Amino acid sequence: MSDYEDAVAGLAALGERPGGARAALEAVLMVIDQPASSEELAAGLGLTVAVVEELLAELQQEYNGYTVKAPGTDADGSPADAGASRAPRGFELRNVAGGWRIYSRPEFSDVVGKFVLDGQTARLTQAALETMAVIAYRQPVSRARVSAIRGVNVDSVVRTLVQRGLVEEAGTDPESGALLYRSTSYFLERMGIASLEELPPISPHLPGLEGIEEFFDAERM
Amino acid sequence: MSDYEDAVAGLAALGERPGGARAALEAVLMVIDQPASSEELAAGLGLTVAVVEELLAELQQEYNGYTVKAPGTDADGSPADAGASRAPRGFELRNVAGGWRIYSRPEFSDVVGKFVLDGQTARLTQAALETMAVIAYRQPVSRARVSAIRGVNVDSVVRTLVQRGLVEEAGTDPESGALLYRSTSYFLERMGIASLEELPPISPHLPGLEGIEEFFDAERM
Amino acid sequence: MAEPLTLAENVPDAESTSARKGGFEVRLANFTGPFDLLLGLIAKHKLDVTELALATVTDEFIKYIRRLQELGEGWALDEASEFLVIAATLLDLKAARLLPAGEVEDEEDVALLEARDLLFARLLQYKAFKQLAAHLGETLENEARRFPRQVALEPHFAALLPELIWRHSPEQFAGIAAKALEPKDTTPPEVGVDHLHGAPVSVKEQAEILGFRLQHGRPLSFRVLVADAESTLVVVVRFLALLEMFRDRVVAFEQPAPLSELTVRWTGRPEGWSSGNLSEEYETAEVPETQPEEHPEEHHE
Repeated sequence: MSDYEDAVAGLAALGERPGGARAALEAVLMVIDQPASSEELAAGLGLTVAVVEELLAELQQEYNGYTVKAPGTDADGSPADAGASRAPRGFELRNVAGGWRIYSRPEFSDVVGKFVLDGQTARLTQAALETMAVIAYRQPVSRARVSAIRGVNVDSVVRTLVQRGLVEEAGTDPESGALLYRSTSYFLERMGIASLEELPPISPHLPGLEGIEEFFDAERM
Repeated sequence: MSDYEDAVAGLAALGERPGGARAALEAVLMVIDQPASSEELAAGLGLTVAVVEELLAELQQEYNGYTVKAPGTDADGSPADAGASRAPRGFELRNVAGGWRIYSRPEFSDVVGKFVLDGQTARLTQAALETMAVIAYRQPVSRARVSAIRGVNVDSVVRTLVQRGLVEEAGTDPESGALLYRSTSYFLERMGIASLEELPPISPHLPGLEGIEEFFDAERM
Repeated sequence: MAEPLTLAENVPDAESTSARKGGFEVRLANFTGPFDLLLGLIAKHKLDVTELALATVTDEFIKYIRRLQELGEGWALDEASEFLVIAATLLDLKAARLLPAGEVEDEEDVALLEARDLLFARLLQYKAFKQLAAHLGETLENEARRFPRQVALEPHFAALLPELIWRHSPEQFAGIAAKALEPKDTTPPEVGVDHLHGAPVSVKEQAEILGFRLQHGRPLSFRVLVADAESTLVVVVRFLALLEMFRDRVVAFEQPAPLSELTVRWTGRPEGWSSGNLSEEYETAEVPETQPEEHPEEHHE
């Protein structure tokens, strides 16, 4: 909360406007067409990152149906609804692929889908999903190594994943000279996660295979 | 109000979801790019036009800072905040040229404008230039096809080109339903040519391009 | 590892397995590779991966490959070879279990046990990724129900954008178009471009393929044996593999006159041969010296 007070000087101009800094942040969120990090938002608004993150958390909760009383931003503030639970909005604010962005709420996907045809992407095949999984967990990785794990040639599948923007080239292996691949931020976006660390750990899926990891890394292709 | 009750049957499915019909309408408004008329919204939501217009008016007021208790949509509804005045949101719902869309609130246009400009350059990136070239020579063309030709995802680049007025939508592909794009007259203007026929033919640069057409059509996405 | 090598019981013969053909519903097209098929078979028999009942699963695996050949639905060579490698390994393992052997002392036995462990390890690894793939699929599907707000810039903001700098003449622009439209990767999917970075071809792997063909058939000419080789490198490596197998006394050559047709005949035991005990000299020569040891199954180009 002290961060908040520290930044009041910077807020002054925004604070005088209806809705204050919180509404200013909302106004910016309305025009971005790709995820914006809290740093970018803070720089654009002339606020500290801490303040922006506090406001983002408030908005997120509020859209989900919890009314949060933000000090200094809500002008009238009737005490009755502080923290009260209300119906959620039709949209949500999410931190995805390292940035914040507004999404329609999944409960209304059927309705929204009627209006937004083009955003729909075809489902990935089983082969594409498996290849995507190996690349996501073993990146940067060559096609040969993905092939070795899957037991089949993956060239055309990798090409499809690149075209879809889910995978991109990541230089070449210094030893073999083979092209390496990694997942993109668009992949994170599609997965709805902020970073690769949010992928579930692979270890529970590899029971008692501690040794195998090193074994396969040693013979990296 | 009777319209409201008349439409309850149509509402049933939406009414059971969090936030109800109002949130469903919000979900659509939040993500549509083109303004939608109340008729279009009603058809997509399976509600009557009268109900949709009532909901639109409520949302508009609410975004402007007046809390409106919508009958049947706000599940808990503490009476304290019925009709109470609150801080406006950073966005507003406007009826422009016969269609509804959510815009950022004009009070923050300086902040939003600064934010928008921060990420912009006066020059097109190489990726944008190449995408422009593919669209100019293959129009009308879907993003998926441009992606296939360029071997990378081009969604955000195409959006930039549209924003820059160099490219515009040109209907949908009758087969796949994908949005098609073409170059604009502003593009011709910038190129200093009167019509697309004046674009230099590229066949001399591309010996044996005939095959590629079939290749990409075959694996149309 | 210490699992005793016992005589496998109830090895179904070819007739009885084909009689049960009708019960085998899954089509190969449903599987994304040999590991997927193997996992499918193991699951079907409710077996633990690590306690693979080799006899049953091997037979079904081989039968599956045969069915696929009969269907002849454009089976890509590299895809087929992957299946064959697994099939050969499974056959080796199954064959080993048919032999009466109490103690593991033979080098051959050790190699087989290693091959088995490696197969299980790779299978488990694949299984892990398959599970993760299922998770990715679910998440992607759930996430696709959310639509991001990505609307066009409001006109008054678009007007703020700096005037675009455009210095390209129509000719320069045509050049960019030509370059962008140039086919980047003309290689058809089934060929692969791995040879561009000098992918290794394994003598052992090729010997495995040759062994598989010769063991179960009549004498074949060298021309026939390399008819499906996708590159000169593979032809050369198959020739080297034959020399190795000759040294191993499992094949014999017949060539009536210099430069005439070379016929290769299987002279080894009908079962139980493995490329695993071939000389190491070619293997070590083709991989960087920093890698001390490579197992045959791990060469996949």
